[in-house]
Amino acid sequence: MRETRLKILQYITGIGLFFLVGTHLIVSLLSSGEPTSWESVSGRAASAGWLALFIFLLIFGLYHGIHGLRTIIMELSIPKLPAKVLDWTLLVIGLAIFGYAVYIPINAFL
Amino acid sequence: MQELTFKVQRYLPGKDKKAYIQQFTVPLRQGMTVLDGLIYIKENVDNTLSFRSSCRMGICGSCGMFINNFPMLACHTPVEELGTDRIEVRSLPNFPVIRDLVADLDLLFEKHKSIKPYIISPDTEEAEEPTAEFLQSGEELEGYVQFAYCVKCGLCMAACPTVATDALFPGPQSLGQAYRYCTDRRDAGVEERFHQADSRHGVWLCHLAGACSEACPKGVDPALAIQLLKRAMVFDSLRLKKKKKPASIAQPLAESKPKIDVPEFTVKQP
Amino acid sequence: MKTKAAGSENRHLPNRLGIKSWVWGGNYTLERYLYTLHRVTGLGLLLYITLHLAMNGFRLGGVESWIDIMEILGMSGFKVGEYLVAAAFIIHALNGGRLILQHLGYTLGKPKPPVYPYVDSLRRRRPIVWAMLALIVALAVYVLIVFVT
Amino acid sequence: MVEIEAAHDVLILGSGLAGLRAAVEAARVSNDELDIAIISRVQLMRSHSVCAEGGTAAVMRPEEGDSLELHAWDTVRGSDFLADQDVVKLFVEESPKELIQLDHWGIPWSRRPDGRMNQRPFGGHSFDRATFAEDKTGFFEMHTLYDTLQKYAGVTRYDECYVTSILIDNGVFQGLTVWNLTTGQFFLIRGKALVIATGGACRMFGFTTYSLTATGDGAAMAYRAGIPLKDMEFVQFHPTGLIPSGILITEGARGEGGYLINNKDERFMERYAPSKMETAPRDIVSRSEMTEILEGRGFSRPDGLDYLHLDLRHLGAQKINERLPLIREVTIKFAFIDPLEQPIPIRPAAHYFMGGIHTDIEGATPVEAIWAAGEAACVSLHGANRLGANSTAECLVWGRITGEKATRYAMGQKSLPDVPPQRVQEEEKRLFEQIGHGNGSEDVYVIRAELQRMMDHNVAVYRNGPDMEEALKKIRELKQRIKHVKVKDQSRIYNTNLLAIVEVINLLDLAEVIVAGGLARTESRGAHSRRDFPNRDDDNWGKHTLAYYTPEGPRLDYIPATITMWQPVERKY
Ligand SMILES: Cc1cc2nc3c(=O)[nH]c(=O)nc-3n(C[C@H](O)[C@H](O)[C@H](O)COP(=O)(O)OP(=O)(O)OC[C@H]3O[C@@H](n4cnc5c(N)ncnc54)[C@H](O)[C@@H]3O)c2cc1C
Ligand code: HEM
Ligand code: SF4
Ligand code: F3S
Ligand code: FES
Repeated sequence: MRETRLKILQYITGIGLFFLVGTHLIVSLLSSGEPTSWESVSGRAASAGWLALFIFLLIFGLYHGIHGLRTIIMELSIPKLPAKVLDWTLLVIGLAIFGYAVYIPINAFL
Repeated sequence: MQELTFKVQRYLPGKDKKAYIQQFTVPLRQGMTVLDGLIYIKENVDNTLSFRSSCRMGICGSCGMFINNFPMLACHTPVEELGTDRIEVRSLPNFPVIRDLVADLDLLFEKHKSIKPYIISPDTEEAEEPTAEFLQSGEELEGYVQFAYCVKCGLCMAACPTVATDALFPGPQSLGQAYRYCTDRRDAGVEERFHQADSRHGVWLCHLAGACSEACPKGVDPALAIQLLKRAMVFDSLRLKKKKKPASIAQPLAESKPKIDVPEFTVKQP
Repeated sequence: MKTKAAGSENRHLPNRLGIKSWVWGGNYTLERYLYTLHRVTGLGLLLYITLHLAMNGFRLGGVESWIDIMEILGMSGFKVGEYLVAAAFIIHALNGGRLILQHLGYTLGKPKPPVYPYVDSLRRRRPIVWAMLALIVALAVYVLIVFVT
Repeated sequence: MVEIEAAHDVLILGSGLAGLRAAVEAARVSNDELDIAIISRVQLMRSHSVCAEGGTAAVMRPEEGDSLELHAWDTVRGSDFLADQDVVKLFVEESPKELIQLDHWGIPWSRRPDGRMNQRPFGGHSFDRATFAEDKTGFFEMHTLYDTLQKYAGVTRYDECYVTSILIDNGVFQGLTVWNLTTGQFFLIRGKALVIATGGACRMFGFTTYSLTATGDGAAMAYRAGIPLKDMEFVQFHPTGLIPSGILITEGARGEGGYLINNKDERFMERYAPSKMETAPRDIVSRSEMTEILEGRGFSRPDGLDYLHLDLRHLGAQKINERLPLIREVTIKFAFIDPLEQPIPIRPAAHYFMGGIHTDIEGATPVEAIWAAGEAACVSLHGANRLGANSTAECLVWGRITGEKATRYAMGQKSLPDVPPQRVQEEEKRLFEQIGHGNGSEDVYVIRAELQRMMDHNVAVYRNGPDMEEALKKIRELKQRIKHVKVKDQSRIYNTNLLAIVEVINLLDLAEVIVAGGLARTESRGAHSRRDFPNRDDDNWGKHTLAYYTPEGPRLDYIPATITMWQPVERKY
């Protein structure tokens, strides 16, 4: 029941995103000072709690969004073989974005 | 409203590159259906118009068409119901056009077959040589009978936006039937059908557009069946599912009433 | 069971509606259009997240480039964009919640033998959708007020 | 045109209840080893049988008073003692098995509170034995069989392939010539054995309960190929055809307790069948209705479709919605009447052919390797009048028997028959050149309308010598005129214009047999009710009519009815 499990994850990540995005916004907007100033941005990046939240958000958002995108593309009558290629491509893209996105705060951390 | 304007899609393979619309005038008769209008055109105005029809009572599923931009059965649609005297009739979307209003539904039949729409019996001996009827409660019957109303007309397939883009999506008709057989306690083929519906182009490509149920002329509500199928599959995948109890065979009744009299044989029996 | 031996492909006119049916495929009511709305907002959010992350990348260039990009993003055009993202999120989140429930068969009621004239379960439970839409509009207006002030 | 030819071991012609049942049985018996084909002029599941509403008769409750003998007696008495009684015996024994079989294949039978299959009263049955699935029994049976057929890999389907002739050589079946409507191809299908299950021909009448596609092609083709037709003069008129379309209001509506009412607000059946009232056999109820109408107690309509009322209001909303949902749907849709609030306008409508292709008790025709089943066939189960709910049961029973027999026969045949190509070319020429290029002045739709009007008038519930003479003359005139018909549509793809002509040719042939048989039969029996010969005449007419094709018209012959249980007695209800 592979597709079913993937879809369950889509649901779970959807619900998760609801809370994560909420927390993300609250944390960002309510932190002291101008939320997008360099100080607050790099300050947040240095906190482990924020980083954890960020990584979760990233995983959930990317999985949810990319699985959604996969569904939509699949619906253009994609036959089995190209569909496999599509799966792998999206997986690689997802991982790449994830790697890049995590690298930023960690880089700043270092 | 004395006369109706029929705008009818025409297409003759080999001759026409594209379908076009032809206009006809049809006298209004009280109580007439769209099918009556088409028959009038065929018999009195243009003998070459082609469309399917058989039962003319909304039960055979032949006459699915796109009438004023909605999939409907032509025989099941009194023109009064449309509330206008301009009636545009086109072939069902999402199915290739064979000619004029005749759509090629092979796709529907293939997909229906692919989900194993038959009782897969748990007990082969009883299946081969049935001994007695099964017992079935009213509640069990209600659980699936609505979905067994399906006349396989394909209107839901014409309505569904996923079918509109995905040639490989089984579509509301067959997924609804998959659920219909899965909930029947006489059946033991749940696993096989779940497996079938779990593919990339399977049940999860239904996003509850609901157009299938809206279009269905027989009250089947395939959207409901599909969502219930999803639920069953999610529960199954999370191992939360209740085991389906197989149906039980009826035991002979106790003699409760005397036999009704039959006249004696008047021919000598060998 | 095999389909008829005599092949008939190719000569027929294909009639698949395709993506344009997301916008209009016939005279249907609500849910079919929410289907489109949900995907468009979902794709929009995905695009936003990607851009958001790309923008974050400017931090690698140090304080100057970050301030530069923030200045550009502070312009009113981007403000409108940001509001659209927020609205899309509200729509997608609330509708998504409804979809999760209904995809799993909840709130749809039980199957029952149809009585003419037929009403399907979605239509029977349409008030849920209206309530959801009202909530979406209320939230969107509220956020708009927050954005403006 | 692409030349294609196909060959299969067993050919099933027709996909109604009989055809589908035969196909499933053939697939089952052959264990997917034989190559089976099912050919239908409509998409398989669209066959007319989906319209069957009320129920299927079988003895399911011997513990509650029913018995095989009682079902047999009801059937024999209903047939006005023309049924072959050995056939009746086989029928009552087999039909319960078929219903249980369908239950195992997943049909949604309506149930009693104890979970068993429910049964309702039906005309002419002395026990409530019409087993039903709401009021869409035929529909559910068809789709159950169609669905079941999907599991067999050895079956090839030919949807929308119109068979134009049955090829027989030296008394042995050879093949069918087929016009594939969706591709336009014309080709030959050879086969070792054939089951004809092409249904009835009620479309020769104007006011009928039948589907537009019920044009009796199989019987007409068999007749022209030399197989005799039996008892064709017996045409059943159903008491409750909806005004004005003729759509059926099931006998179940009366079985559930509906009243027939005339314009004096009387339940007039009191006068004609006091013990059975509305659930008397169909021939009797239809005659009673016509008498009421003719004596001025009907409601009149400007178009001549005078009618009576079927009143269901007292049954209440719950019973109607639960037991008769389709009836409610069709009356609202097609007559703008809600039976919960108003009585339904009805009158007798042409409904069923008791006659058909002559077969023996096993469904075998006189030609080797051809069987026939269902309404197209006449095994002599229904005699002069069929009981409601016996027909779907017949389709199932003889569908199974013929499916099995044909398959076993095919298993014993080593090679397929050879068919000389010119026979196919000749048929193709007849269809597309002789008929298809017709350029005269006649209009097929006018001819059909004339035939229907005349049949409605002259060969209806009550018949009369002079009327039938006139009918015969008219039919022969129409047979000439159809040779000069103009064909506008010249395509081979889905040409329903040409199709209509072929259908009318078939209908005319059958109409001729009906009228000729009816004229010869100088008595009143069952559905054949003559004003000029009002009594049954067992001494001279306790026999079946056989009609053989000759170019000049049918040659009639007779065989005795088989009486193995009850000698004919007076028929009273
Ligand atoms: C409205 C209505 C209600 C009825 N209700 C009941 C009921 O409640 N109980 C009951 O017992 N009986 C009932 N009957 C009678 C019963 O339904 C029919 O007698 C029975 O369905 C006939 O089935 P069949 O399989 O013989 O033929 P059909 O179902 O008529 O099938 C004929 C098949 O032959 C095919 N065919 C015909 N000609 C050709 C050709 N030239 N080439 C290829 N294929 C061809 C057709 O496509 C079709 O598939 C009812 C009948 C009507 C009209
Ligand atoms: C707030 C919480 C969210 C919830 C509750 C949610 C819920 C859902 C659900 C249930 C689906 C499946 C819809 C279906 O199959 O019909 C879905 C699809 C989708 N979501 Fe979300 N989602 C949320 C946030 C997001 C975010 C932040 C993104 C952006 C990355 C996103 C992108 C998508 C996409 C692209 C789809 C596919 C759309 C489709 O298949 O039509 N979602 N969402
Ligand atoms: S579900 Fe409804 S619309 Fe779809 S094929 Fe069946 S009857 Fe037609
Ligand atoms: S319209 Fe299509 S998307 Fe689902 S609810 Fe019906 S199948
Ligand atoms: S003709 Fe049968 S459904 Fe319309």
